Amino acid sequence: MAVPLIAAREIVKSYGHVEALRGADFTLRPGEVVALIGDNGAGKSTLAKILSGVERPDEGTIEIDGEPVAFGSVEEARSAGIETVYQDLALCADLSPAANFFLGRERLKPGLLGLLGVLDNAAMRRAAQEACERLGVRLASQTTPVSALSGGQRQGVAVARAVTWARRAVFMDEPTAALGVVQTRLVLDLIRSVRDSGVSVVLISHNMQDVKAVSDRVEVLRLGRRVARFDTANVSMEELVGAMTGALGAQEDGGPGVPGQDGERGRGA
Amino acid sequence: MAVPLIAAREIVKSYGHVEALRGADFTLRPGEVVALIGDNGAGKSTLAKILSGVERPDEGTIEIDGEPVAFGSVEEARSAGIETVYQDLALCADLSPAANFFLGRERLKPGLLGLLGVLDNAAMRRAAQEACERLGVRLASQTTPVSALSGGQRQGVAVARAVTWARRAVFMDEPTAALGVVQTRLVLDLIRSVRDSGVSVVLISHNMQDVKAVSDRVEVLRLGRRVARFDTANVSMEELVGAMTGALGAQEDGGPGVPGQDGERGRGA
Amino acid sequence: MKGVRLGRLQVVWIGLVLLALLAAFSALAPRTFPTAFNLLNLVSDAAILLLLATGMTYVIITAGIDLSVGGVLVFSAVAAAEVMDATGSLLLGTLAALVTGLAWGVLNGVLIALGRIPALIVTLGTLGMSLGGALLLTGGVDLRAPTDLNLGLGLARWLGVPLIVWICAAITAVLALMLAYTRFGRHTYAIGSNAEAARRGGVAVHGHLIRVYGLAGLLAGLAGQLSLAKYGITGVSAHSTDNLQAIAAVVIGGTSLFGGVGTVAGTVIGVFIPVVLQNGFQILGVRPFWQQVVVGAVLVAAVYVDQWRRRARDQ
Amino acid sequence: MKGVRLGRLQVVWIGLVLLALLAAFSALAPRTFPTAFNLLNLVSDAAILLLLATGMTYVIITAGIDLSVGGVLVFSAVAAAEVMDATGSLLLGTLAALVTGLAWGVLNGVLIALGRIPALIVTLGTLGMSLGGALLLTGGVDLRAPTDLNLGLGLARWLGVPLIVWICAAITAVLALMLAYTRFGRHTYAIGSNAEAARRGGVAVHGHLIRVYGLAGLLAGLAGQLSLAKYGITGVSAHSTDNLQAIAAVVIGGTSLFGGVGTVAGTVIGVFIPVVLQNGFQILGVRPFWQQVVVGAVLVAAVYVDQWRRRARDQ
Amino acid sequence: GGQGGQDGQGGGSGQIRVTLVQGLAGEEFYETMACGAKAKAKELGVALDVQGPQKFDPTLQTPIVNSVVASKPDAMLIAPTDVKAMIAPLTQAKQQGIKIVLVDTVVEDQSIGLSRISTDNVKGGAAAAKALAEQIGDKGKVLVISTDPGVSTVDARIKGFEEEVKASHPGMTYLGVQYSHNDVSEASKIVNAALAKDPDLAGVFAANLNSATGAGSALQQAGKLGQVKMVGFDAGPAQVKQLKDGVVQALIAQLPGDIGGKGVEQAVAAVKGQQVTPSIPTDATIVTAKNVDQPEVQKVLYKAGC
Ligand SMILES: Nc1ncnc2c1ncn2[C@@H]1O[C@H](COP(=O)(O)OP(=O)(O)OP(=O)(O)O)[C@@H](O)[C@H]1O
Ligand SMILES: Nc1ncnc2c1ncn2[C@@H]1O[C@H](COP(=O)(O)OP(=O)(O)OP(=O)(O)O)[C@@H](O)[C@H]1O
Ligand SMILES: [Mg+2]
Ligand SMILES: [Mg+2]
Repeated sequence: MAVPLIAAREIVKSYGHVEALRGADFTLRPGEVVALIGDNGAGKSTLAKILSGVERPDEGTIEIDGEPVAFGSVEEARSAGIETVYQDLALCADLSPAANFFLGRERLKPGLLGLLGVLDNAAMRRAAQEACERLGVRLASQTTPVSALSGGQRQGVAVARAVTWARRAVFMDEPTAALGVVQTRLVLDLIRSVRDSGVSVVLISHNMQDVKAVSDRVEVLRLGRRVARFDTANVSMEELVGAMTGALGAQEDGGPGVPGQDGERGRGA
Repeated sequence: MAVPLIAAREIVKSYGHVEALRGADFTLRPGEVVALIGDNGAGKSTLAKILSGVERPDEGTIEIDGEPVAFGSVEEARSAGIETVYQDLALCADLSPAANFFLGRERLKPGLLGLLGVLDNAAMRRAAQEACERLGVRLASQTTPVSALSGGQRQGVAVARAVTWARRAVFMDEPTAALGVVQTRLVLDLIRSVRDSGVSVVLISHNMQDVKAVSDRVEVLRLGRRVARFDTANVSMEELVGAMTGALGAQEDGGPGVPGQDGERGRGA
Repeated sequence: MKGVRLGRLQVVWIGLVLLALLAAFSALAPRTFPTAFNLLNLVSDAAILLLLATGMTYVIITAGIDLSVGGVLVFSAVAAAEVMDATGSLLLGTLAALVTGLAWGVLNGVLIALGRIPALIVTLGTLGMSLGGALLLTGGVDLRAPTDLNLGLGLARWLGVPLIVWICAAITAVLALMLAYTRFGRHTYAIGSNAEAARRGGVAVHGHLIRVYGLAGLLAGLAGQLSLAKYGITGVSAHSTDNLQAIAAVVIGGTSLFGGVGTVAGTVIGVFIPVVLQNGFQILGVRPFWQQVVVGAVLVAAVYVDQWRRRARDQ
Repeated sequence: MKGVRLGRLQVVWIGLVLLALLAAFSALAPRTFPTAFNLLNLVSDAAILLLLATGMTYVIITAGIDLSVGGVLVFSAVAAAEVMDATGSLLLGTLAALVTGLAWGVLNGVLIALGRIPALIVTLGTLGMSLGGALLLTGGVDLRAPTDLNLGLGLARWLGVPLIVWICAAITAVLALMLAYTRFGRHTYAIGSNAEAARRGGVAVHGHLIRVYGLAGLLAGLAGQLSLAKYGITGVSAHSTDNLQAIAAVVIGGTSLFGGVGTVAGTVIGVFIPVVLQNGFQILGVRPFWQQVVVGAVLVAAVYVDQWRRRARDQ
Repeated sequence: GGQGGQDGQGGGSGQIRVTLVQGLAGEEFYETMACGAKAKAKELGVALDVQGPQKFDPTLQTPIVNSVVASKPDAMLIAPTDVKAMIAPLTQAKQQGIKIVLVDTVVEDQSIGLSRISTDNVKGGAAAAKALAEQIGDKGKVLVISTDPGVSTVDARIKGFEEEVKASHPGMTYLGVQYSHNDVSEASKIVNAALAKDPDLAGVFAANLNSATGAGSALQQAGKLGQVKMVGFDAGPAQVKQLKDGVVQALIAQLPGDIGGKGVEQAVAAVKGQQVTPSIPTDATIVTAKNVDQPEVQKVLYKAGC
């Protein structure tokens, strides 16, 4: 556990005049499940996107296995073994679940046809079907487009995809938000078994039961900064909520100098 | 409590060859909170859309206050006092939160300008801001488009909108899926206060804690049919999960004759 | 900063591009380009296209498209010319132009909204139908405007500026305000942004689309009458590229073809950029073939500057 | 039922419309319409447009558009004619057409993907640039093809069918299969469906767009050489409506302008519907202006039938 | 280019500047006219600038005239695209003191144009009818392929053709006009359908180059080349090649180079205050494979470049 798998320091990211991250830190060690929690708009999704290569930070450093990296594309993060379930799922609505599952890593027919780039749709359908069923997600057909799936079915496809391809770490941005009770349990089980296979998991969730149930550690974001870290075993629900809302850890909160959402709120009143 | 506010009977709805609802019943009485639960793909969202006038059922009857109605448009459901938080939120991403909040019921300037259709943007911004803050949703600005909001912020806008306009009933399709702990609590409180003001609430949720916490009754959908109804006070978590997954209530399940998702699953294996 | 509306910022950069072009041509041809005579001609040449492009702005903001404008313009001009010929009344002629334009527009809207046929196909169909209809009415020969229209409205000036320019400018200004500040405009954006959400929000999507295409048709009808007054001729073969010109102006002005965003102010600038380029190059004596090449390149460059600055601002 | 791919079903209804048209014309003009002579002519007239429309199908499925095809066609034909004139080699001429076509296409792709300029503006710009460039190269005078190209490839037949038709059909078939069954095709759909999701999925969106526009340009270049062979002339003024014709064919064929859905098979039908209509009405002796009106109306009706049947099937 | 900013007003001071506004940029007829004008301008030592619209259309030509007027040349040669619509912009030009010479086409207002050097397109159409009648032995079905309706010069040719056929050739059956929208493949489709409908088609009058090209291609494919006679209009290099290849049997040649040269002559004379000739009519020549190599016919053929 010497070198962290991912170590992000002082990440800053603004969208126009909205500062989504204002110097956020984040650490993920090999083989652990970290819950990344925080209020709505705290910057969790933004941080996940930056560490998946989707967005470029304005400032800050990212280290993978202690080596500084600058992710210029999703491809680079992927080749470092990092996969992500995005909060907006990032599925192509016109494509089938199987096509989405294998997007960017399509399986080709063996032999000459494969050299010509011909897809092995049957194999991909089978594999996608299996992966979805492991999560308890039942799809009427692997060929109808994703746009015809229910919210939970879509999320199941996204989760199955990320978990299947991850080699080092999976970011899951609210992976169970739309899932049923059974599916949620299966995903939590899956998180544990993924961890046991040596892949680290970052779970972004608003459900404290789930966080308590599967995570080893918790990192708390508030207004674009990390304000607290806990070992899950030693923290109470109240402490977590307190850290998220700023009732605790006021020393890091920056007091009245922190504008942004708060500032606007004051003006609107 | 004699006449139900909404009584839907034998609702059937197919999309192409997928049968989303196969004779579903649903009852909502004035002033109660009903939780509508079920597995992913059980047809909850489809039922909510039909009862909000968004989709037309293929078969079945709907009665409002005992009078049969045939909703041809959202307008008609709305004029019956029914509002909905859709699972996909149904926000216009290019418009501001305030514009979404007042979509279809824009507030006009007083006097001549109003007759010309000129919008009173300042008033709408203020009102939207207030409604969001009641849910603890803080927005950096009421003028930046919804596409720039975080997942939870968007959901907050959608919930605030529905609750503000509902006069008889609100359907909430997984309203807290993307919300933070505090916001979720506020929404649950809101549901209670809405109920206390005489508006019925239908809560679709996968979170059994929330269901137990706020609902008066529970209706369970499975494979497009209502398979069970409970009084929340008298039901255990296990019973709910059992009804959803079919471990209980197998008498209504229809046995092996029910194909659909199951049929496909069998074939895929 | 936070209070500034996005819509207003959007037109700033492309507006600067237009100013830069005006400055460059003025520097290169100081005696001939920036003269009142030339600038008035510029405005006057652009006026009628401006009407079409303004209607097109509404249409494109709903994520639609209208290829029929040129055909509708010609049809309305022909209808007006025939009515004026028969009755001798300019007023009835104008009315005929407006009514026929509106009718074609409403037909577009009905087929698109209720028939759910792609707008491109519907308006391509009505383009052929209106143009063919105009040719049937005239037998393929250009009709002339009555002399009192051509020499009256066509030449009339107010404060030194042609009356036609005033009319087009006033209508554009009203429609710009309507788009930005009224319920009609708000619903236009909502439909283009997410038609399903608009429907669920209780916006009468079908009715609104019919009204938007009707508006575009009405403007094309008016453009037909004005072009008849200005050029004295119905121009049955002259308007086959009006649709692309109008669409290009709208897109140059920052409106997305995918709907939901855009301003009339941007469209105004988008109308003027190609007109200024063409005029400037002609005054500089650039050969016609080179003009085509350079106008194409500058067009791309102008929009690139706009996109690039906007991106830089957002990051 | 469940196993049937959506893509295949999509073309069924519009294909039936085409069959209905063929049947109707055959019934109305049994001696003249359904003759081998006439049907071969139909195919031969549509062949070159088919190439442009196939490239356009790829472009539109990525949610793009390419207005430049006609200009690129002309530019490539001019380049080929000049090279063949200078070297006397048909092969080098073909190469020149392909290379220049590809170059314009890649330029489009680079500006759209890397410059992030709307495709409509980029290709409108390159339309002007390529057309102006062609005119500059020729001085506005049409160049003629070498006689051995015009009388060779231009007239050659195989099994009674013109060689040009075989070439266009073969290329279209290959591209249809490529779109439906290869990774390249899959990524094309993915980008049009949700470019951001495709990017996050690791699809090299920029590179792919450049390749798609390059393909469209390459096909336009080949079309230039084939049209040179067929008509014996570069046709500098003859291709201003090619872009709209190709786009219309693609959309009639069921491809959405918003990207993500569509098939080459649909496009093939979409190319033939207007061609058959025009031919049939002329053979029936419908007057030219009426032809325009009726073609427009039937076009809308044909697509309406398609949409309506598809909706009925989905409900 | 490069004359922007020069002050060429006042006639005598500095080089005389003349602008030619074509009816349609990039068409061989007008390019040949530009060549003739350039040659004459060089000879006379005046500066010549050429502009033209993308379509033969007054609404596109008007802005060009306006910007030419803004650049204040001494004289303007123009082929007006409409007899009426171009009166207003040309009046404005006249008011700015620019000497106007009308070439090829004219406007109704007789006070515009110090000199008018015009082609009679109606006569040209009649000549085409005569040439076609000769080719087909004065009997059989004849078809006309035009560009777009509403293009006045082409309409005049068709009118002349139709009048001549109806008046003096009772053996010929006039099948009417089809419009190719200036698209070769469209013209080819039209002839294909015409052949399917009337296999005994005897002759085609293709009113412009692209129509002739497409029609020729269709005839070639059908193996009817030379069997169905065709008469084309204008005599650019491409048309002459078609004539020599036997695609068309006759061409109606106008004299664009001549018109351009004479136009410059008249314009310079007007600027210098010398005598101008108010009206110079020019003629149309019938070119056939038989006479094409004769020197006096060679002279009227259009030039590819200059
Ligand atoms: N593309 C964007 N453009 C502008 N602002 C953005 C954008 N994406 C995020 N933001 C802003 O950045 C802040 C952080 O957003 P982020 O999505 O990271 O929050 P989050 O912690 O994931 O919240 P949630 O729990 O609601 O998903 C928010 O205030 C949001 O409005
Ligand atoms: N527009 C559509 N086209 C085709 N099939 C659809 C469509 N909408 C829903 N379905 C199908 O209908 C079934 C029920 O969907 P619905 O969205 O009602 O489920 P749900 O109970 O809301 O599930 P979840 O909890 O995942 O949101 C699913 O199998 C889904 O695939
Ligand atoms: Mg988030
Ligand atoms: Mg649902």
